[in-house]
Amino acid sequence: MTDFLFFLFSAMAVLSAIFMVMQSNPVASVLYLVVTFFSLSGLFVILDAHFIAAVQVIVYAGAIMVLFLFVIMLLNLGSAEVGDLRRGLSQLLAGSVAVALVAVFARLFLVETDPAVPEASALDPLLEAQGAVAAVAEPLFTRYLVAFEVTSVLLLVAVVGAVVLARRRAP
Amino acid sequence: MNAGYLADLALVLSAVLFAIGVGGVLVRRNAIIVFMCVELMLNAVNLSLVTFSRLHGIDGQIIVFFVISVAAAEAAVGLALILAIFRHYETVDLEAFRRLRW
Amino acid sequence: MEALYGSHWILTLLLAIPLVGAVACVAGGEGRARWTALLTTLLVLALSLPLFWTFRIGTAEFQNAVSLPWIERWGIRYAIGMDGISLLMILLTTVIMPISIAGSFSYIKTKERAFYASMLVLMTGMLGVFVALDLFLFYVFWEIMLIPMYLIIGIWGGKRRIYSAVKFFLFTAAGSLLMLVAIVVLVYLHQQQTGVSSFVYADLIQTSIAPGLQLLLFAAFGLAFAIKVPLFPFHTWLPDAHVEAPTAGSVILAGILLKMGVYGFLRFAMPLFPVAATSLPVIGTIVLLGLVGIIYAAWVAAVQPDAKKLIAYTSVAHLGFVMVGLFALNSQGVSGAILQMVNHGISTGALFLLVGMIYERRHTRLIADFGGLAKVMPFFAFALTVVALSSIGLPGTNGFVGEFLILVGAFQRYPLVAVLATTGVVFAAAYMLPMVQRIILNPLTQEENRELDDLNARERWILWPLLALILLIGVFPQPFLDRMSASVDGLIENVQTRRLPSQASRGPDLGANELRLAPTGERAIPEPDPDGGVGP
Amino acid sequence: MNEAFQPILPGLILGLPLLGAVLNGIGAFAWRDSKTIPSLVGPLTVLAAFAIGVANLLAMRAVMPHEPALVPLWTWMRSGELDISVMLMFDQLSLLMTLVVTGVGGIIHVYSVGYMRDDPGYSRYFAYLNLFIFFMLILVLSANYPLMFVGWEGVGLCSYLLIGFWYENREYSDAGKKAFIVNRIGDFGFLVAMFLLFSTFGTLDMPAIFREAPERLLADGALVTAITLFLFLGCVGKSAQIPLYVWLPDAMAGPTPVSALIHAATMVTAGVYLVARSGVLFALAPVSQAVVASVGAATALLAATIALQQFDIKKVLAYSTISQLGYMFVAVGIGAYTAGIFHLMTHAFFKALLFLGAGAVIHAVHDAWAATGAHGDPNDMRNHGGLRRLMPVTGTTMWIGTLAIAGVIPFAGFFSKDEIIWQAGVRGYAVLWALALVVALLTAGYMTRLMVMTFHGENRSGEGAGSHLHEVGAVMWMPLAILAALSVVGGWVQIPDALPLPHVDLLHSWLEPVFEPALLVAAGVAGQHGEASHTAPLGGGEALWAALSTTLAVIVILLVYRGLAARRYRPAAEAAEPTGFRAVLYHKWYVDELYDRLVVRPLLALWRGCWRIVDDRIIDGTVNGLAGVARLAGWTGSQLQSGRVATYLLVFMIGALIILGSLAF
Repeated sequence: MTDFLFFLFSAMAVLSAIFMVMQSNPVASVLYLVVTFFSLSGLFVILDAHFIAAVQVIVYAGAIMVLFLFVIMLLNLGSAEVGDLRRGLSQLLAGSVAVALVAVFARLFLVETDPAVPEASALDPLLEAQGAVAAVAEPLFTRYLVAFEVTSVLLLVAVVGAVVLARRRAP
Repeated sequence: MNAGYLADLALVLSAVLFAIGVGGVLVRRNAIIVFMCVELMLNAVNLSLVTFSRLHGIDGQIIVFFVISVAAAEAAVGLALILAIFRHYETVDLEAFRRLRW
Repeated sequence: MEALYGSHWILTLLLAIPLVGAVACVAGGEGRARWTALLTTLLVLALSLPLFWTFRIGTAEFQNAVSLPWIERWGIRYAIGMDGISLLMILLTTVIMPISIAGSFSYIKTKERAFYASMLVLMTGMLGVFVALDLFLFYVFWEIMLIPMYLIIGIWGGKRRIYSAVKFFLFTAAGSLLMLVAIVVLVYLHQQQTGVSSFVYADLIQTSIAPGLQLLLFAAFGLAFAIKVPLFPFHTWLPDAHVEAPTAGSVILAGILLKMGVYGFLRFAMPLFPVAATSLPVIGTIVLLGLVGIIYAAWVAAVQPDAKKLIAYTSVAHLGFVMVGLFALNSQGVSGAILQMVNHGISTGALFLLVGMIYERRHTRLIADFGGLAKVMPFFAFALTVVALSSIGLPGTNGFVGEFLILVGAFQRYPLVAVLATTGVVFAAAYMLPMVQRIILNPLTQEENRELDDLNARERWILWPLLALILLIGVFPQPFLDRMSASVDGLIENVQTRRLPSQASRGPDLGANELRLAPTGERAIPEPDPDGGVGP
Repeated sequence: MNEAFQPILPGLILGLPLLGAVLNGIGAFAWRDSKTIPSLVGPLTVLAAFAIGVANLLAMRAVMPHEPALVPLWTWMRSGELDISVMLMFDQLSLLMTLVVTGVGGIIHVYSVGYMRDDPGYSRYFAYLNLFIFFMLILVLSANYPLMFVGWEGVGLCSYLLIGFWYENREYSDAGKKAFIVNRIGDFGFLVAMFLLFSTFGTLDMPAIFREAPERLLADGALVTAITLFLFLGCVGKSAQIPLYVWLPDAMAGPTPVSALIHAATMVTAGVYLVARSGVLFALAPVSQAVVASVGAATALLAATIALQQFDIKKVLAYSTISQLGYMFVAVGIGAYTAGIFHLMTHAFFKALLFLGAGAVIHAVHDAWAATGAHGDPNDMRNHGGLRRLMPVTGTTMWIGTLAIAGVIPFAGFFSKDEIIWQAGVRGYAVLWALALVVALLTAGYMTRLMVMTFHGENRSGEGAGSHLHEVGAVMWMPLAILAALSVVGGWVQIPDALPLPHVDLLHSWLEPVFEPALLVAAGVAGQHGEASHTAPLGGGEALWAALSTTLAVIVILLVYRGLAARRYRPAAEAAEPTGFRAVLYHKWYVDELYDRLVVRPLLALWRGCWRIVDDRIIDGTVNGLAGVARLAGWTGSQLQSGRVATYLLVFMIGALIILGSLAF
């Protein structure tokens, strides 16, 4: 069952990602991307990252992508602009680069398998003991506390920055 | 499916998604779509991190958490930028943004 | 008083005050910047003048020296000190600076705070170059002064200021980068020989270097300095920079900045690489280039329509004399060269001030636009005449003493070159007198010139010290020569003895971190007072 | 006899004129309109210096020292072996020169009070003039060559300033500039000579050099010949000899008293003084001596021929000066130093007199024209004529000067010139002797022409000018009278034995201690020549030739007077250009034009070429070419900066792939 779900989500993620890239309508692209994100969220669950999966759905699929949609609609980019998708040589190059990347990464990941990798998930005992949320929350508020707090400042800056940038200039 | 095999598959998947993101940046001219491709690349990396977290400990997930928050900030600022640029150029075509080129 | 001038800190104080002044200029109001700058430079002048008397004559050691660790890992130290040569250069700087600042009062009308702050930073850079005894520190000061000068030309200059500023910057930077490479090589060699990394002059001077490598390193140092001097054919940045720079920029450029090239030869290139410095190809090249500079620049100056450009070319000729004297490597030649550096700073500085003064009145530098100014501006005419005569080396003025010593020294070394250089004396009259004539003499034909005001009190007070120095050094040069003679003899002896192969290789045991240009040979040099006490 | 001579107030001799210069210099700014202060300060300081000089003379006569008295003042420059002090040297020669300079100078200062009366630059004029006296005294009193060079260039400077005194006239300031630059060519020689002296002797003090020269220098050797020739180059410039004489005629642009003082009586004789002073060196170098004497003789002849056809009264006198300077160089060149100095002294008297007289004429004509409103050149003799009756004192004194310069007995010029001619004769320089005789006759000719054109015949100064022409004031004619008296008696200090006159030997015995070493050296060098003969090259004794030359001079004067007095000249404005050979002489053998074509213009073209081609094209071209290469490289690189994010990412990815690929495979 898990294997099936894994392959299903993987296939969904890859296909909808490809559609997202090839789709000329931005709104459709956004929707395909949302599908990818959902698939990824499912994969996160399979990979024992339940909390992250939830965040993924809430923040990415929920918040960020809605923001994208809003902007696209605000700019009235519903219909595709002419020549948005490069053709010919660009596609060939992009495809080659993508294939080469996959080849290189696959080679790096698959050959260099660490013999010490455990057969089962290393997180199982932790999740057993603390549950999905606490396992993430505990280091987050202890070892990574400073980074966490700084992130909040970053978000504040981003909000202020976004407002300043997006504000209409006084004529 | 044992953990190592699953991890290998997940990593290859993340490489594939990342490559699709790169390809997207290369072929698209719409700034918003390019931006979305970047988000896709981020997510591909997140997938790797989660996978490694499963093998090596919880820290990977923490990093993903931070990546997501930074991505949120980035999305806010980036979209605001695109908005501002669009107001000026009336387009989101990257080819049109050549002011800083010399 | 004694405590200050015997101490290590007086030189650091001189370096620090201008920086504080620069900050004060920026912090203060736009209208107050000029007074802040003037007061700062006058304070530095007042502090530095007593050095002339507290300086201990008859010793080549560095006085008022400081050596503090700075970046210990690489052996970089804050090592400063002065000998007789530095002393004169320091005083030249501190005298020229207030004059050029007072000379800018009516010339600089925009961004005053930035201008005067740049001037003060420049002053620190220049003073630093003259006192630095650590090659890294020297390099830092060398580059520090580049930036304010670049700004002064580039912001407050004339029409083609950007071109000139960039040309100035590129010429100078190209040379100094090579020098940096050479410094690093030198430090590396020193480390290989002693196992200790050090940028300190007194250490590096002990390094023994193969003659072939010396030649290369000398060339790298020499190019940086030759561009600064400027030696023919690296001189073309100078006329452009002078023409476009504001008056104060020209004064400082001619008065002090050019001296740094020669000073670099004296202090670094020659003692560090004695074999190269005394080898025939090097001496031949430099002396010939200096000679060509003397004659060629005089020729070109004679046909310049632009007064500032003419004076710029005379600088090339004068500095040609200096280089010829320097590489005569005897007492008269080197002393004359150093004195001539001071003289050139005074008289060429004054010439630029004078041209600046009429430029402010008429907004033209073309000689042809003037004529007959003696009638409406008698004091200006008087000052221009005296300064021009000093510039062409009339006996009784400072110019003669320097040129005479240089030529006497050079004649003993290479008579033919000296004779040819002496023709420069004739050509000097051939370029300077026509300019003087066409500016202050001749009929007053241009209507605009009829209404010109003579120099005002401020302008006169700027000129009086320079005029006084012209006559003072011309008639009583000996106090100046006395102060430099021990250092000059030390330098010559150092270079001459260490070029011998037997003495060229020194053991690391001599590489003690001692701040003095250890003179070799039998000469009995009084043991330095460890506290650098006040003069005898 | 061997008591040491102590100079009296040596500093003050120099200090007074300097003080005068400073005071008048301040006055030129501070009290521009006051005539009283400069009128007092100017002449009085010089006359006071003269008085001190006289006191010194008397003191020295009492002691008659054989060694010069040295007065060290302060160390000027000392570096290594070089040690130059500001040191004065008082001996018979320098004191004699001091008296000539301050004496004639003082008289001319007094004259200037009248001559420059109405000039707006009155105070400035006296500042320059006093400064000149100061530098001239440094020149003659210095004990070493560099200090002498100070005076040497200093007088050149004053000459420059005074020639261009009326700076608003372009020609005048051009003349000043020309004088300075031409003099600088000579100074180049002086400098090189000093370098040679220093590298030979290790000192530049004259007493030491003269003492050691016979041992250190090989007689007739290349070194001493080079030294003396370079020194002589300096003299050629300063004393206006071939080929550098061209500045002196132009120098007449200055006020006439200046011409009298600087360009006749004192400064231009500095070269003669230098050769005489360095007699020991010249005695060691017969080749140089021959050059000196030949150049002197050639110059004397050339200048005399030009003087024959000049119309500007001052130009005639200027060429006359050049010619007489040639005489002096003949004298010092053949080793007759006393004769040279003798002629220097008498020439100072009568040439100053002639110039001042010419100045009086110019002044009178100028004033008359100012009254009638006429325009023209007051210097042009074609505009003079018949002034003898209108200006009797000037006319009479100038005739005395003319007779003196023409060498008519018993005027001063006769004795000095005769001695030079005679010395040339007895020393076996037949050509020089003959030339000197010819030039003496030419001198009588052009001077008589000058006098006739100016003072005789009809007045050509124009309508109504005659009634305004009158004798100058006492402040101007009194100096003329004094100089006229000196022109008569000045020669009586040295009357040769051979003449049927009372024998007087003041000058020779006075100067003997100074020239003795040189004469001894000369005797040693020329040992094989033996004693000089006592007859002229054509036979005959001194009395015969003296009588012959003075008779010939008188004959020439009478002939010229008769020939020209009847001639009717036209005023300059109406006169025709001279033709034929006269034109050649009138245009001074076209030497100025020749220099202009052969030297000045090619040099200027070369210089311009250096600037426009070497500097602008070659050097800057190289630099700009390098900049162009850099710019090209930059442009090529900048093409990668397409501004397209996609391109950047592609390049980045390719780079990343290369790095990662190298890790993976």
